[in-house]
Amino acid sequence: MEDIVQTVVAKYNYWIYITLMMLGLYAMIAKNNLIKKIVGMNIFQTAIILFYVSIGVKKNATIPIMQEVHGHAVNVAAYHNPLPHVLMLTAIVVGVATLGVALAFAIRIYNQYKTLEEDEILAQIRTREEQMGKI
Amino acid sequence: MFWQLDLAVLTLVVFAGIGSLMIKDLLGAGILFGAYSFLMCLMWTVMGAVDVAFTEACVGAGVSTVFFVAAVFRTTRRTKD
Amino acid sequence: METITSIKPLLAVLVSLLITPILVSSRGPNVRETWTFVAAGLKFLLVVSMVPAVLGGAEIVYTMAEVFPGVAIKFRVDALGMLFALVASSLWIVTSAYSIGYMRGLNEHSQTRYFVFFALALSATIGVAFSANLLTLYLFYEMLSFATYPLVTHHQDSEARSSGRKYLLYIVGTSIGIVLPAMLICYNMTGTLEFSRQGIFAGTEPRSTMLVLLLMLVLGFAKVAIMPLHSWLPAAMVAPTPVSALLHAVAVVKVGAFSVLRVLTGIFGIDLLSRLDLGTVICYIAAFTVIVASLMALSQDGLKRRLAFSTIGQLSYIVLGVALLSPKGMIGGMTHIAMHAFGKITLFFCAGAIFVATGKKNISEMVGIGKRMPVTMIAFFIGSLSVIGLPPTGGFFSKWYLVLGTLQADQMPMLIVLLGSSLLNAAYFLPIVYRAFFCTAEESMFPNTVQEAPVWCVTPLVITAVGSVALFFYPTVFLQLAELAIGK
Amino acid sequence: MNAHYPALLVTVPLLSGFVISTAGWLNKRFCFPIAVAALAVSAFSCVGVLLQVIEQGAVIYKLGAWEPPFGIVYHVDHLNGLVLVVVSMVALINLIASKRTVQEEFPEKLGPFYTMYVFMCTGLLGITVTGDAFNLYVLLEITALSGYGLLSMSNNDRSTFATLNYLYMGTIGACFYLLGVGYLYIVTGSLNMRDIAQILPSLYGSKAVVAAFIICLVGVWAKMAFFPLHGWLPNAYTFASSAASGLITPLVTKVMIYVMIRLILTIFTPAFAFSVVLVSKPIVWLAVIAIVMGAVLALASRNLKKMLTYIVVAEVGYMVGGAWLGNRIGMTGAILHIVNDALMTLCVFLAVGNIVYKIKDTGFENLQGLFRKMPFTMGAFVIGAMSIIGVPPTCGFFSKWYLISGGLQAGQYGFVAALLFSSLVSVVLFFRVFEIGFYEPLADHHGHGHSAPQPEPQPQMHPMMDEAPVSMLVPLMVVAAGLVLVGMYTGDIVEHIVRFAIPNALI
Amino acid sequence: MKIIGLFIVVLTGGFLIYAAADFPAWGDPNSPASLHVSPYYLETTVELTHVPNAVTSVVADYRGYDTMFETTVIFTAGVVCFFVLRALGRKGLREESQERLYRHVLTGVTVRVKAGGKIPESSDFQRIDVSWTPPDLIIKTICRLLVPFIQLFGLYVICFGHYSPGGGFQGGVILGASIIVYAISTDLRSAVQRFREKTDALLAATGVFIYAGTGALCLLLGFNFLDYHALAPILFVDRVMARSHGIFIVEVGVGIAVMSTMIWIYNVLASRGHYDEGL
Repeated sequence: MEDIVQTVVAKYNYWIYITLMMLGLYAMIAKNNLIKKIVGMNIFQTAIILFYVSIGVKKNATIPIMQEVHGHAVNVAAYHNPLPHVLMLTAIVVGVATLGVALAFAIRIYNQYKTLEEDEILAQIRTREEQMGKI
Repeated sequence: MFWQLDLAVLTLVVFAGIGSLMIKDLLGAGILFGAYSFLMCLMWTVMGAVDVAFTEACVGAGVSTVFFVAAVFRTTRRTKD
Repeated sequence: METITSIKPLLAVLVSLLITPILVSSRGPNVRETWTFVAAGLKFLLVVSMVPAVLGGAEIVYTMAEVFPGVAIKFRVDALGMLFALVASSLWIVTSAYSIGYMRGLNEHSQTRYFVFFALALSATIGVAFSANLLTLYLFYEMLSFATYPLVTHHQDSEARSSGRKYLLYIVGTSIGIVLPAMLICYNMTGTLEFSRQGIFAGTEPRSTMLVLLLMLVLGFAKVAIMPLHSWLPAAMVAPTPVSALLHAVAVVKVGAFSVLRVLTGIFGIDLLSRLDLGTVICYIAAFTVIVASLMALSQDGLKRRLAFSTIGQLSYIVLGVALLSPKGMIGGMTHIAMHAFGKITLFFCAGAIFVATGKKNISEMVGIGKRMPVTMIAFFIGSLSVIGLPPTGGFFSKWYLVLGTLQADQMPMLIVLLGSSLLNAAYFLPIVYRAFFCTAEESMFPNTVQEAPVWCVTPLVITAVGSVALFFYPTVFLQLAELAIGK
Repeated sequence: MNAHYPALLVTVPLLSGFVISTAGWLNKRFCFPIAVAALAVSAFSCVGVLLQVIEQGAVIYKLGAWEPPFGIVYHVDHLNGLVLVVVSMVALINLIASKRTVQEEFPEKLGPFYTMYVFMCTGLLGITVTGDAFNLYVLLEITALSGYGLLSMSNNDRSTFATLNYLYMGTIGACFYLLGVGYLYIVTGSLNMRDIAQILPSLYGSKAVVAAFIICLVGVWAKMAFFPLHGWLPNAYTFASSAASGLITPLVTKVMIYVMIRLILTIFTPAFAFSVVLVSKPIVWLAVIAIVMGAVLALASRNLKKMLTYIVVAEVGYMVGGAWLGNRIGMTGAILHIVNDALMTLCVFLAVGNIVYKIKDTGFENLQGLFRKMPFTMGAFVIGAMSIIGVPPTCGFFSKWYLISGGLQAGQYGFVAALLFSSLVSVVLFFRVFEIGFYEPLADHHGHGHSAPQPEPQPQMHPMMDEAPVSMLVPLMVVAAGLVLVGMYTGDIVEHIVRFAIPNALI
Repeated sequence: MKIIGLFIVVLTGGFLIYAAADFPAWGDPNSPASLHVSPYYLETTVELTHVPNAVTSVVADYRGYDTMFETTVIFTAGVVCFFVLRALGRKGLREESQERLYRHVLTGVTVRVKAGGKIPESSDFQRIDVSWTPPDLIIKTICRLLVPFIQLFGLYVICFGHYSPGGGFQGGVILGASIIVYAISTDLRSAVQRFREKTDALLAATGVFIYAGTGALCLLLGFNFLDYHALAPILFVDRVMARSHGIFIVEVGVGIAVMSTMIWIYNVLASRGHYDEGL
């Protein structure tokens, strides 16, 4: 029992990141509203960022900004691992970029179909196709 | 950092995320997503990823939310789920 | 055996390929047809220029590019290929002349397309004749299939389209579905596809494998129209007659037969086949085809359809002859490529000429036509003699050698098949001629005035008829080539 | 300068992108020439670097002069050298061919269009050339974003919605890849491909490594539209403008295949991929399903462009299957097919572009009498079709040959059967098109195709021709000729390039 | 759909959890991730680049190449939004169909002009948004006051990235946010008057160009791409400071690019691509 709690606690972030990621994935698959899907998409991305950041953590270490003056050897264990942070800066930027583009698409689609619900859009497309066929 | 606080924030994050997906109003979803991002960045500060947290504060909680609001304002708040 | 490296084979293939742009862009029919003749003549000259070397026992080789380790796109002119190339290229000239008469006589549409694809088909045929390995052969075989498709469906009506589909289904379906995997298996077993007299197999493979491969390769080349894969050929008769004449009496079907010959002699090799006793299997399939086709031909009323079925039978002669695996039989089979070509093309020309002059397609409507078109019908008579295999026509020689072959291989059943089918040939050809000439005036369906088809139509069929007679007196070239091909 | 080829071939298009977008605001006339120049330089350096590789083996370029694994390195070997050349060439040719259509479709937005175009090429080339797992992700996103932009705008109003679905799928794919890289990082602590490859063997037992492999694969599959994840591709590519589909259809899937092969061969060694993780057989079966499904769906579609996109799905099946046969020949076939398929897809899509340029619509009912109308375009189209069917001497035949013999050697007869089946189906597919093009009367191409009455066959020599402009024809002809040439030189390509692209461990 | 989604999600989640079992414990300082590559950055950042903030140095130097593309991604996003949404030319105007409102400042009378109708030219009519609310003095003033300080802070974040959290990207976003705040508090038109679309787009391109151009400059000076050592002779500093300065230049570029792109995207989104009426 004890050790199970230990493992759960020891990797709590990992469990949470999986939960969030699945949340986002589910939203992207199952939600019907385009903007909801986009929200899900961002949750999905942030979950992965959380995962990366969790990689970089070291117990009782501080933020990766050097305090020592030059000369002395740097005590690596005292600082968090900067690399995941760097990667995640990029990932966040990519996230917001994708968000902007996706929202632009959503607006354009709304201009065309006057709705954001996927099923309604598909229905409209189908009716148009049939009219095309008739003509 | 106490891991209890850590856990608390993590749990909140999950709730914020679920809320932003459940709420039947796109504007609300956008706002809640902002809250979610903000909690996220809080958590990252806790984990010592200050730069990431900073960025997330600007982007996730800031600009993304504005984008959402703008988009919703330009389309509709209606949603079926 | 010395080998000469020369680009001539490639040129012989390309010459008709390269004029296609000129044909497309040429202004006016005369220019176009002049170019066709130029190409045909050049091709023929190129082929003939290689004859002495080949008769001298040399081989002319040209390698383009090695595409797989051990397999190249490569040309080799040997006796067998030369034999076939001679036939095809010489008959192309005649057919071009005939096409002009036929197409103009009937004022056919989109003649440019017709001539272009005709040229393409010819270069593919020569390519098959000169290819040095199975891959190259396959390459040109496919090219021929696709090049003839527009010709078969030339009339663009629903019938043409359906028969075109049938044509593709049989030809391309078999080549991709059967030949390609068989080729791959061969390659993976032996690492080469080069034709060679002793075959590419080590001879240690189990008989069953060999049998399967053999059947795949023989049936896969559906252009040879061995039963049960024959029914595309009658369907393809919707094509204009020159197409049927050259392609479905000479080029396409003979390409099929030729490919099968290559497979038997070049891939498996006579020794292996006789050791594993695989020849007999092919013999029996071929024999079956011969008999059934001849019987079916009897029941056809459409002249071209009857010719088609006769072609199916005659093709199986070739296969049969080679599958006898006896020297004489093989000579017979190979020479039959040439002899039958001349005879059958004459017959098709006649059918076309009759159609141009009178618009008649069915035999039952040709009673007494001999009085109307004597020249044509005499040519027809000669042609049918040649196909039946009676002197004084070239057909006699090949038949004669075939018979000798059966004796040499003492395959009595085959002998019976040959003789029986010859009788059948006679039975489905001679009545036409008889009723064309000897019928009472009231039976005759035509006015008693001589009115032949246009001269462009008649001359070629006279030429070919004379040719098949001439082959009786001067068969030496083809005989020599055939003897060289079997290595004597 | 030639020491810097690897950097040039990516950064020149990148820099040109900013110049183009500036030019788009100042003077639109300059956008196109700048793009052409940039891509030409890039293509030139691609060829240069490939020659270097052939001469002296792998070329390594340290960006910022930081030693790997600390900095990012470009690592060009035979494999990505070959792909680089193909990508740059295809991009350049399509750019030139699509000048007209772009000017007609986006007269106001030339600047943004060409900017996205060159960024797309930058991304693809970068993905191909980079030796750093994370750098690959960033470039993946550049490719994706510019791709969304290119695909989303066209005369067809369904394009945006289709592209949004693509965006969802693409993001999932990219995120999965990122996650996989994260898994690799957490167990190895490195991001450099070859460094990871050195560390991994001691960890082959770990569940995390296996998971990383699977996750990366799934991500890449989502991007390349491999069978269960292919839903986005047909619509997104069908409704796009010709210029966009001409660039994206040939390249994106192929580059993703390259990434997958890189994963198998370099990051996780073949030993791991084929022996430790026992997924190769199921994946080949997935490929079989992909091929069959692609073929069948293509049969079902009544629109030329849509049909071709389904064929693309099937082709992806070819390459994935070939790569996962687990033997040298199959891998050779897959790599060869990357090149050939890129070329032949480009060929048919350029042809379709010309058709669209003239006939605005590619529904079967509108293709009547095309061979009379535009013989040269259709001639090239026929060559492309032959290559897809797999008829020698076009290049498609030869890669198919390798794939099939790989299947035979691996004993994967289902795969062999699927290949033959799809070849036969494509014969049907294309000859259906040819029939319509050949044998049906010209319909009036304004408005939607009515079944025009059967006119008599007109006997005149030169029927009315309405061919696409030369600027679109010449590139098409070049590509068509290239199909045959590449086919002829297959032997040399395999002998001098592909052979070295595959590690000797893979027999 | 929901069922399928649930199924897939459960499947994937289970797989991930199964895999997570082999992870090193969270926060373990001896996990391979913390031992293999990253120590090098921590150890050398000060002596090689003279930047205490390891993240900044890694972002802009060790892995600067990634960041260059990251900035390009943002720029691409801007271009794509513009390409997709911006209404230009005849097609664009056809799409534009909403009517315009003009308010008489003195009386508060509002005139509604249909698309293509004639516009009142007298100066005391002012254009207002369809969703117009009476101006709120407090918000207006507060934002007016706030904007300069936000911008100042943004500049600080950009310049001080070497020593503290932050850098070009965050600073850029903050700068952009300042303009966005202004646009929200007043209206889009007045914001666009102060910060034209063309300037915006050109700035965005220039910003990224500064970054990539620096790299190209190093290449032209005969060093590897983005090897800031090359800049030493130009900046008259030693090689370490050259790296430090190089990082700074690059960060400035990033800042400019991100700022203008954010504004660009916001404007396009908020005005549905017509650049007349915002939030």
